[in-house]
Amino acid sequence: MKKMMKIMGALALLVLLASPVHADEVVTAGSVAAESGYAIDNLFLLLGAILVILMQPGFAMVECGFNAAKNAVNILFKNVMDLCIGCILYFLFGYGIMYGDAILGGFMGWGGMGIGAVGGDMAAGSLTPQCDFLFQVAFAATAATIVSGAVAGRLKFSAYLTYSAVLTGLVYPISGFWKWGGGFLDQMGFYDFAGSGLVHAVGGFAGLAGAIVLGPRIGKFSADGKPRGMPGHNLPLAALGVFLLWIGWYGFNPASQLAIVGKANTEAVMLIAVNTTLAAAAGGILAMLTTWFIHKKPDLTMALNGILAGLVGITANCDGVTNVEALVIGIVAGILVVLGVKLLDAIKVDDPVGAWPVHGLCGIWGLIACAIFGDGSYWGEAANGALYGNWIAQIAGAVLVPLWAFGTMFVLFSILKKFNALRVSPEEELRGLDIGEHGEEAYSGFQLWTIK
Amino acid sequence: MKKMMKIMGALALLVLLASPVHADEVVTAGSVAAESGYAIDNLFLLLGAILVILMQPGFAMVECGFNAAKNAVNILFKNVMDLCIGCILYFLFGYGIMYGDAILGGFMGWGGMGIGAVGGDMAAGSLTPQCDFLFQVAFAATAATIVSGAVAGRLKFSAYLTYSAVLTGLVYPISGFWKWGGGFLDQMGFYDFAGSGLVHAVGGFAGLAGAIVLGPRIGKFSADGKPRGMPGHNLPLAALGVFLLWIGWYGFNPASQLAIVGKANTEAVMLIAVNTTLAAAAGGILAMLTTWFIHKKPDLTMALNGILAGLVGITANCDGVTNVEALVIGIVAGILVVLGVKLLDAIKVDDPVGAWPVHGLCGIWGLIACAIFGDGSYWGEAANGALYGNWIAQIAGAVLVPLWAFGTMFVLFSILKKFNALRVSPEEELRGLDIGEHGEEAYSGFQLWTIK
Amino acid sequence: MKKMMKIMGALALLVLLASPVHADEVVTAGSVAAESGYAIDNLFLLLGAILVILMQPGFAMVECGFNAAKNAVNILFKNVMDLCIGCILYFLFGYGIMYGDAILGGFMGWGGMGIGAVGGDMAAGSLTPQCDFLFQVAFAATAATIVSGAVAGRLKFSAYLTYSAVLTGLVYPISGFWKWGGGFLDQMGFYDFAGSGLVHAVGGFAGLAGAIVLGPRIGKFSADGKPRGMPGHNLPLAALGVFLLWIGWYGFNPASQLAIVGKANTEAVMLIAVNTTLAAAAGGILAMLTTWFIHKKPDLTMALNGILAGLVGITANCDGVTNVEALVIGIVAGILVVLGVKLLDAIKVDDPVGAWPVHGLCGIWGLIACAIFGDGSYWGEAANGALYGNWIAQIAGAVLVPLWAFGTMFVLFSILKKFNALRVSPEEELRGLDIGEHGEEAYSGFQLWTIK
Amino acid sequence: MKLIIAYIQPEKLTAVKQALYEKDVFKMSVTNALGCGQQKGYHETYRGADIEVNLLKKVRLDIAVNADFVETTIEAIISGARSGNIGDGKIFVQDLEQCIRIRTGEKGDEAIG
Amino acid sequence: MKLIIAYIQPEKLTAVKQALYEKDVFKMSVTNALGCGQQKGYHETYRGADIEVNLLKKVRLDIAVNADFVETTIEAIISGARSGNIGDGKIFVQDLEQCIRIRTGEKGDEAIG
Amino acid sequence: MKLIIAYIQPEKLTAVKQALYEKDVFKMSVTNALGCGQQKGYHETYRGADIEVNLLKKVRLDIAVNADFVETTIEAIISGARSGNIGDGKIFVQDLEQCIRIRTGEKGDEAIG
Ligand SMILES: Nc1ncnc2c1ncn2[C@@H]1O[C@H](COP(=O)(O)OP(=O)(O)O)[C@@H](O)[C@H]1O
Ligand SMILES: Nc1ncnc2c1ncn2[C@@H]1O[C@H](COP(=O)(O)OP(=O)(O)O)[C@@H](O)[C@H]1O
Ligand SMILES: Nc1ncnc2c1ncn2[C@@H]1O[C@H](COP(=O)(O)OP(=O)(O)O)[C@@H](O)[C@H]1O
Repeated sequence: MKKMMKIMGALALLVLLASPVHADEVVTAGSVAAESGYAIDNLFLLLGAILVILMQPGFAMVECGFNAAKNAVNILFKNVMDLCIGCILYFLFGYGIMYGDAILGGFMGWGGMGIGAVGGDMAAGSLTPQCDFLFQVAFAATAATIVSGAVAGRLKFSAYLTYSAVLTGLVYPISGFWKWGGGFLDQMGFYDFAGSGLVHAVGGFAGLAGAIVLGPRIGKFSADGKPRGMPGHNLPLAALGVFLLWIGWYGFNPASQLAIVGKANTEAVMLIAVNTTLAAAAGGILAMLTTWFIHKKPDLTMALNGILAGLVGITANCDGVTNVEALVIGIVAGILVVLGVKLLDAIKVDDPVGAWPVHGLCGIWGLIACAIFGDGSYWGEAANGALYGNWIAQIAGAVLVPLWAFGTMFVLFSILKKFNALRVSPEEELRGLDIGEHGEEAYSGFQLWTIK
Repeated sequence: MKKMMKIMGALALLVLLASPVHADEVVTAGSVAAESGYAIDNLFLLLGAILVILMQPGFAMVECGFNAAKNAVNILFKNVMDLCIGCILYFLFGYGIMYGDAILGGFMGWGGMGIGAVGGDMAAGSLTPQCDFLFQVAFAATAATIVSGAVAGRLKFSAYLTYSAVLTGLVYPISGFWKWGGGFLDQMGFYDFAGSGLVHAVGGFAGLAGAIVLGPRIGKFSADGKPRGMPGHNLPLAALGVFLLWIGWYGFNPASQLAIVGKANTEAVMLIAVNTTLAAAAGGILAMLTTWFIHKKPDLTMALNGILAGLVGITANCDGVTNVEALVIGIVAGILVVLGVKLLDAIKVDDPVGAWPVHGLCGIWGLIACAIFGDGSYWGEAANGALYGNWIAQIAGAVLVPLWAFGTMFVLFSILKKFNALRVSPEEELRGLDIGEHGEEAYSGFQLWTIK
Repeated sequence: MKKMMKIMGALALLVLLASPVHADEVVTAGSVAAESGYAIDNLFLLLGAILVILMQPGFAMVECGFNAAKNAVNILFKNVMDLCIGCILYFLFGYGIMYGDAILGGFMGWGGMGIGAVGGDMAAGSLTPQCDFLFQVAFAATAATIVSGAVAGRLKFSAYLTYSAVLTGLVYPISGFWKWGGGFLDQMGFYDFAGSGLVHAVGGFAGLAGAIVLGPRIGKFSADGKPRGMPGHNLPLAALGVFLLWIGWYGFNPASQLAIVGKANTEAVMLIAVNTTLAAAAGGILAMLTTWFIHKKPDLTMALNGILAGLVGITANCDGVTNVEALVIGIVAGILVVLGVKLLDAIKVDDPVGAWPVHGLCGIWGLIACAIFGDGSYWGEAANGALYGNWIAQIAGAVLVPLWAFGTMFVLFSILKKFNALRVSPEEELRGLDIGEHGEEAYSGFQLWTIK
Repeated sequence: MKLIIAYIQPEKLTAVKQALYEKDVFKMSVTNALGCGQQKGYHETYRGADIEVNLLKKVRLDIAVNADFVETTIEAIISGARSGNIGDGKIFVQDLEQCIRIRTGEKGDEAIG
Repeated sequence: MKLIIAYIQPEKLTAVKQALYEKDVFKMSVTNALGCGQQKGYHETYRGADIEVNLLKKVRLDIAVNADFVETTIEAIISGARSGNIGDGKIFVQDLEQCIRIRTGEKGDEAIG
Repeated sequence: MKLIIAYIQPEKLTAVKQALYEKDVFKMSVTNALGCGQQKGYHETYRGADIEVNLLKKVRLDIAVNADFVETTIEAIISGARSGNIGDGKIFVQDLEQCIRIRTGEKGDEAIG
């Protein structure tokens, strides 16, 4: 293998050096550009996909750490499985729906099952179909895994498997098509660079639907309706998870430029990376200060949420805002996420990890920020001549996309509930889903206060 | 977004093609190709090496999490040290043995100690010797670390150090030479793209040898010979480890193409990445379903093993199978691994983490899958004119390589046993190796049920 | 370093443009080189920055795992916040101070707040300002986070926030300017490739200052002054952290070459990567052997420190030493770190994680190693004609840089102490900072021996 | 004075505490325990192999009370802990000779409450 | 009725349970404990510094039995727990005034078993 | 023989052990406990929501001594554990009928020490 490749490489060079003078020379320089551009941009996207997949352990650790030890196996298992199921379902249906040609009057697309080709045209900025799929499936899996945190501690394992199949195979790709597949949202000038709305808001609102249909965990609200803190069992894991998410986001945002070759691309990618960093940092600090101010003590879990909030907020607009605007976006997100958590407590919705405040609320914030900060012209013109990122389009998207995710998932979870395939029994919940659903403890041998 | 970029890319190419003619460009263009190709391919391999090294914490966390808390320090220490020792020993001897010129009638190679040069010929597909070493040593360390899980909970620390020196310095490089060094297996058309056999089966069977010579942990089999579950103490860590392994595998497989520049390479790399993903996902799902079916409850640890099984299974053939075939390979691996675990229980071999079912059994499966699915012609012709991946060659390799690892390690462990330098005392084993061998607890301050 | 590369990049482009015949054609080949070179080198640095940021969870896990469970939230929070604060402060002030034009007679630089531009000149080796910032801020955050471990278990959270703002916004950039900003140390021929001194020694000595001003944790030294072991509570996390640090170092060192395009760069990067690997491995093994020899049992935490010691030691010189010299540097570092730990115990300084032995002591060792091993000429000539890495310059740097960090931080911590804003109350310390400062437990539900 | 020791199901602790509070019993000590009794254990499988768990998680209450409080205390515990299922637990009563409040040095009856 | 409290070496628990089962003693409660006795502690080193461990891990058994069962129970415990080494542990016997089964409200002898 | 049971503040354990050693009381057993008493619990907030903690971490000491040692032992505990603040804890004394050293089978007074 190794040898073989070395030779190929050498040959490649010879060919170039050997090739005689004339017409084809131009091709020489051109082909060099095409060849290395093709390699670089695909390598860049591969790196991006890998980083986005690194967000999976990130989510798994955050959600696991923010929940009770007695449910750790269950939540880990859900996180592992939404990735596995997501890969298969998105391969079979999702990808075709999201990036195929419009059908059903532009409601969704269809390009057949699977990926289709292996090869593409050799040029900078052109992705091989396989590479393109890998990057896209990583995003689908991200949307899916957001939900597990919101429904933690009470949703049946089997129900979650059903959910994740439906989301990655159908719901996410359809709203994805509306924008990234070139659907009507795209045509009206809706802008969502890397998915504050299409990925995070979808996940966040799907999670909200789940949390509402399920109802709160036993003990989350006292008899007189006061919210009770149900502390996470492993904050070091949760912190690790947030660090991994931060790092994974360097794939999520910069790689969404989809090419790095060419001055414009190279510089866009780097601007995006820095904006992502600044928003994350600002979000973390502000969330810390906000809780410090409200509750007199700095709360780690809120600061961690704040970092994620900043990242979600910058996702839709990171390619079109300045560094300073990125800071502002992060600052607002950091405050929003804390208020979002308190809002859910107020309306008695139990979202153990803050999936909605982070991904839902700040996802919308990211979309609106496009209209506020983004100089629309930067993003060019939409089919209907409107500028990308204009207020109407952003509001339309910020309403329709979350609504779509919330609505469909609300229906799905309600159906499961009807066949009471949704929630585990109170005994099981009290004892922990790990024993009840998996007959397996996460921390065998550790003495836990069984009284919590 | 995507679309937009595609167009930009195309334009970029056109511009280049448009520009007119002359002589010296050819050289200029050629040198450009060589220079950037050299940079890109070496960068690609560096990234690959880094990802493969990321598999080290992956293995460490899985093995640590799947074992008892009282042995956590010991297993972590072994994982840390096999990397350190592996780097040194492979640098001193292994690399020279694996990629040197054939000696002892082609039994092994020898190219001197160390790496030799710093510079290479500047061309696409040509790796600097240092880069090549880094990538290779990462593989050697992978083979080594697989074993620690199989012998966990009873093998002496010093014995493990000895073992890992021998494996990375001698045993692994020799069988590696047979194929990747251009030895007899390569010449007869044996195919193993990224090491289902040369890396994973070697590790898996070395581990099996250790598990057999050592005998089971106290309490693993009841008086009447029934296998007893000895639960892992930290499944969140184990799950994290599997995620890291999955991600590391994007270095292990795609980077084994050893070049990304050139249409063929670029597209091969991306196909490999997707096949790797699909096999992992399928393996995880099938292993879950299989245990669910057999034991009525979905078992997280088995699903995690299943993901690894799928990854191991696809490693030998990922560059020559279709996406759908990759799914099938993963599905089979996912079932095999569960059966493998039950097989070991049946024959009373105690492999605490399932190293053999995952790496040994599915490693062989990967090799056989080359013959089943791989269109031999795709992989070109071997020295003897046979097609790569032909049945005879694959069977030969699938027998000889594991046999070599198993045999040599069986001897080594037996010798250590004779000088009873192999296994800790029963008291030490019951109390835990952490106190006995290191006088250090992994979770100081935590209350553990000392009665397990 | 940076500067040098910038110039090289510019030259590269000029050469191409200069080469004879028909301006535009040349531009064709030249522009291809510039375009892909620009993309590759910036991608390379982006990857580097991401890897360096991966060191943040690495540090967080090591420091968390090496300390008591009752302080886990506090130390995690500090690690999260020094990254957030570091990003903002370095953006606002640090970057401008470190890479601006000399002011105050060359004591520091100033280039204004923020980053300034988005675009740069398109050429290989030329970094976009944003990319350059991202890489630099990752280094600043590294220096900052080192300290948290040395002051763990007793420093107030608010004091730490103050400290990290000052370090990343002022102290680190100033000494950084002396060398990497082209200041007097650079001019006299001081060499520090990737920051053994400018990053690690700065962090290590800042930490030492903190540890001294704070005084030891209650119980660290017995009445008769004997040091007492205060075991870390989660060694699996600590081991994971070290693995992440090892991996992150592949960004820290290789990417400090600041370019990979061009034969010299490509090969330098790979040499650096291998040297880094060998030094880490050697450091780990030697630290293990040293403690084994002294205390009769191999101590995991020391081996982990040893790996880091090797990495720190090779950081200043990895581009100019041979593989074998890298081994020697790692070996010495592995021994030094153990002696360093014992030294601190002897002088009754309490550094819970060994931040000074690892980053301070071995940081200096790395600088001295430049003079010992580095063939000065390799690193070219300094402004004053002296060779880079000469003894005088290295000693000067090895004294001034640590002194600067130690002195400034000693003052800062002393001031905080005066306003007793430095250390928590004994009650709070005994009970744990998590409850006292954050009202949050790291492991809610776990039974901890409250008596430790 | 008497020392009442009760082993109950962990999930009943809150109910038992409630019941005790209502009867003005505010002082108690709680420890984790594993119990083995009439209640048969259960079987888990781990990686396909069987695990027999016959030591079940229980919570132990230690409550020191004055003699005249024993009955009410016991009734409170029962009312909070009884589910009617095997595993509900046991209550043990022992004589308590002396009780001292460390803070004040008070002894006997006034120390206990 | 008597309450038997035994502190044993953790690794002996299985043997002790076995011995008790053979004597038809099936009910007990188990808790983790740290013990400090004749058995000197041991020294660990952590990062080169000394740690003196003088509280050793023990397992505590609480077994309530009828008076006539005391001897057999004690013998069973000893037979399972004795290794002849320092640290084997101790057995304490106390009087038990009352025993109530929460589930049924049964009292005394029939509740105990 | 008597069995002394004391609940103290965790951070006082070292001091109490010291005090006991000085009075030649070397043998004891220690367990973790949660205590609920005069000392009101405290409130934490987690993600902005309130957590009422009314079971506080305590350490439980079990010390079996000969009758003539009871006073000294109690004094030692008090001297080590008293801070004068609510939460200092309680000491309980019970009669102990029998004590057996598993290792030797010794009984009574010579077994206890
Ligand atoms: N004789 C005993 N000695 C000590 N503990 C006991 C005894 N009998 C019961 N227990 C404790 O009470 C718990 C519940 O008793 P069990 O027999 O399982 O249910 P039930 O209360 O229905 O009989 C046991 O798990 C054990 O902890
Ligand atoms: N007087 C005592 N009071 C309370 N617990 C005791 C007493 N004596 C012994 N123990 C418990 O018994 C355990 C074993 O006793 P020890 O003296 O260490 O060994 P031996 O049984 O050989 O004398 C101790 O660790 C402690 O838990
Ligand atoms: N009546 C009791 N029964 C059992 N445990 C008690 C009793 N009274 C006190 N305790 C234990 O002693 C601890 C301290 O008592 P507390 O009333 O809080 O403080 P003080 O000692 O100042 O009254 C309690 O947390 C509890 O563990």
